[in-house]
Amino acid sequence: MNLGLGGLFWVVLQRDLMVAMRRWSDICNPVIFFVLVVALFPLALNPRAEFLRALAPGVLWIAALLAALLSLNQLFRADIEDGTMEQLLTLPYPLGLVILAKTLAHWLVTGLPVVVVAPMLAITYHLPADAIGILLLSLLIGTPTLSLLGSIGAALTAGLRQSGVLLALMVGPLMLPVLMLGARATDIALSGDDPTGPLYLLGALLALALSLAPPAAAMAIRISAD
Amino acid sequence: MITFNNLFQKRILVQDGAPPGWRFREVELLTGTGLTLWRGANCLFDKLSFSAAPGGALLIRGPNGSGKTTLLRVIAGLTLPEEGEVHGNGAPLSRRDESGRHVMAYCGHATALKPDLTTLENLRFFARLSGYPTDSLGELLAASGLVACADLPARVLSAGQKRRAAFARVLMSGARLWLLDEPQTNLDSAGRQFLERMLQEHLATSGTAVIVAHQAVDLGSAPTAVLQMGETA
Amino acid sequence: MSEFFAMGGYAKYVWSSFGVTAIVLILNLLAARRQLRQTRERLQLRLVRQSGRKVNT
Amino acid sequence: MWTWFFQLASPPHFYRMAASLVPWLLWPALLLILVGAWGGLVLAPADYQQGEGYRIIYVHVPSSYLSMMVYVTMAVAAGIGLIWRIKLAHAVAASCAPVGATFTAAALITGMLWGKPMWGTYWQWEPRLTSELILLFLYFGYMSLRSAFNDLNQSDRASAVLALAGVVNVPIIHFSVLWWAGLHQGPSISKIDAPSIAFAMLWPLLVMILGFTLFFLGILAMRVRGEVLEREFHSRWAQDVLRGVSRVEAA
Repeated sequence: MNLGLGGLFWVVLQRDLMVAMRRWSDICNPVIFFVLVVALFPLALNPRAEFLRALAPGVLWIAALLAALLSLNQLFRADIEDGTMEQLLTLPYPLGLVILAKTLAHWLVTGLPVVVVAPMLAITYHLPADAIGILLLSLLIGTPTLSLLGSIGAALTAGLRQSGVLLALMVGPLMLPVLMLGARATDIALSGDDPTGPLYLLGALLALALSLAPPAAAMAIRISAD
Repeated sequence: MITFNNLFQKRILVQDGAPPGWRFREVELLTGTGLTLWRGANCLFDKLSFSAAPGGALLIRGPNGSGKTTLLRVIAGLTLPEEGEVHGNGAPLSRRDESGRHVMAYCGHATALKPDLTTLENLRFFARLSGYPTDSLGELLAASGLVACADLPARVLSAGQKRRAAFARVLMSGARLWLLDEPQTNLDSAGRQFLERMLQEHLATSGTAVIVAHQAVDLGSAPTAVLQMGETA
Repeated sequence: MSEFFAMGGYAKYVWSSFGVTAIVLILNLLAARRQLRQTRERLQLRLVRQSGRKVNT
Repeated sequence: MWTWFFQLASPPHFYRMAASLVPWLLWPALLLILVGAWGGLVLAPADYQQGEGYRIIYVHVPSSYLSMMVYVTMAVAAGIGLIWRIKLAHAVAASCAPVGATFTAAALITGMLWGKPMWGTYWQWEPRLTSELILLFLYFGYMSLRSAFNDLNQSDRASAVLALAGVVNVPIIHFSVLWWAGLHQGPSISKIDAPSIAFAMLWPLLVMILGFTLFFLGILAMRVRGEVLEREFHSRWAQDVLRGVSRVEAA
């Protein structure tokens, strides 16, 4: 076949991005939700600078995790409903790669905007510049892991009618290590210590998720499409 | 007038390294043996066997809920049977042949069109996946009567037009095994003729087709077997 | 004897721990029995309905 | 050898065997648990640091051990069911979840009851309790996914994928919780110094663990019977069992 594996990856990625671009509101929703959650804390708790600064790593990471959970529901749902998944399943290509391309597309349109907006929100929490850098880095390594873990859950629930809370319940506990490491890395940077340890661990989790999540999600999507 | 063979010939020209005449070589004998599947407490089929020779068609008939669609999905490998296997020439049905081509084209109830993409964009995606030259998409659209809606988003297409687009996808795949689930649904008489002509040419070139159909399909002189479902074994 | 039950001042915690665990064990036993019985009744009902309709095989 | 194995794994034989196995598991389990409780509550001496309060470990440790052991059993069974498409394995996985969840809850509650006199508070975000809490969520996720499907076959396979994803995550969660807790507090009071534990304290614990394990296996055998019957409903032997005319049942 003319289309190699790289070509397959690219074709699927490009198509998913194109579909996403036609639906601007869907792309914006997770980011708006992220901003909203982050904005709730100073309003509900206490807007003092030193208090917010101590809160910032945790709040930003929790909001990023919630935004990721919220957006996951749609990852494979449309493809299952309109029959695209049947076509992808009967193709002679490794399904894991297709899943990986779709997950990357999903992260680019929902995860990446969150990562981009996060530093601006961190400023409103009076976070110092070097801690913001670490926050950005930890989100950049951590949120793709969240999307990959979420792809398993999204694949399992893609055929179910009501799945929002179920998805969060299933995938949430699996995402906790990422949350703990990411928030802690930023926290360590905030207190002036060296955060490379948790960042390396986050990288290791990303590598693990990259290799294990797509085949698991592929297995799950075959079951959901059955 | 463009015939479908023309479309295929064009593909052969762009296919590098493919053996000459590969479209016409001996094609697999499709067989299903001892297929058994239960859905909850209902038995859809029990120890079902069938075969379809190259150049021949297998029509699956039966009342609603008798498991026709499920059987087609089993052949496509979308649904796992509890027992039994689907074979091509005695070996498990692979998804691509030696020349790297797709073995099967599945056309289910859902048309796999993204409502927000135009017809052309939708088809281009599948063309790229199956290695069909994207510059001949225009001819394919003309042949399937979709020129007028090529640049319309798929959501405004009528049900019949969507089905024609799905047929165009089947044609692009160049697969020797076609699995069509009630292909006549929503088609006008011209669409029906288009479908029948497309099937006749496919079968005449040693293709195989498994069709779930309620109405009669004119397949010309092609040998046709009928599999009646939903009767006590 | 009362010294034993007093558990050196920890009575509340020790006895409620053992109590909770005992309840969990007993509940597991009852739930397992109920599950088997209910499954059986449900399947028997399904069997009766099915033989009434006389479908498949 | 192999014929024996296949006979064992065939659903009707398993159904019959499980029934005869139940009393052989549950009665010794009861005996062991009573002996262990007597040993733990009466025979074992009080701890020089924690006084009589340490006796909670005789129910806490077996519960938390089971909570993890059951999860691993469930995941292994789910994996076997998924790969070799064995319904019996799926039945085992399905039976594990509710049992494991209740023991996780028991481990959490007894852990909290131990924490109140030792830490002065019921809840401390320390690694064991935190891991146990996350494990409880994993069980809940598994069970609610299982109940979300209408088709049992689909439900079996989908929840198996989740169980496998969960079991890969369990050590990751465990170590990240350990690492995370290490940052926050000094070394928490170790419950018992493992090497120096007196034999008089240790044997009731081991007896309890064995008793709990046998109890779990007994409950598992009971539950698997129902699950097997459900999955084999359309087979001849299961219908005979249901009609009450079966030799399988009589034996």
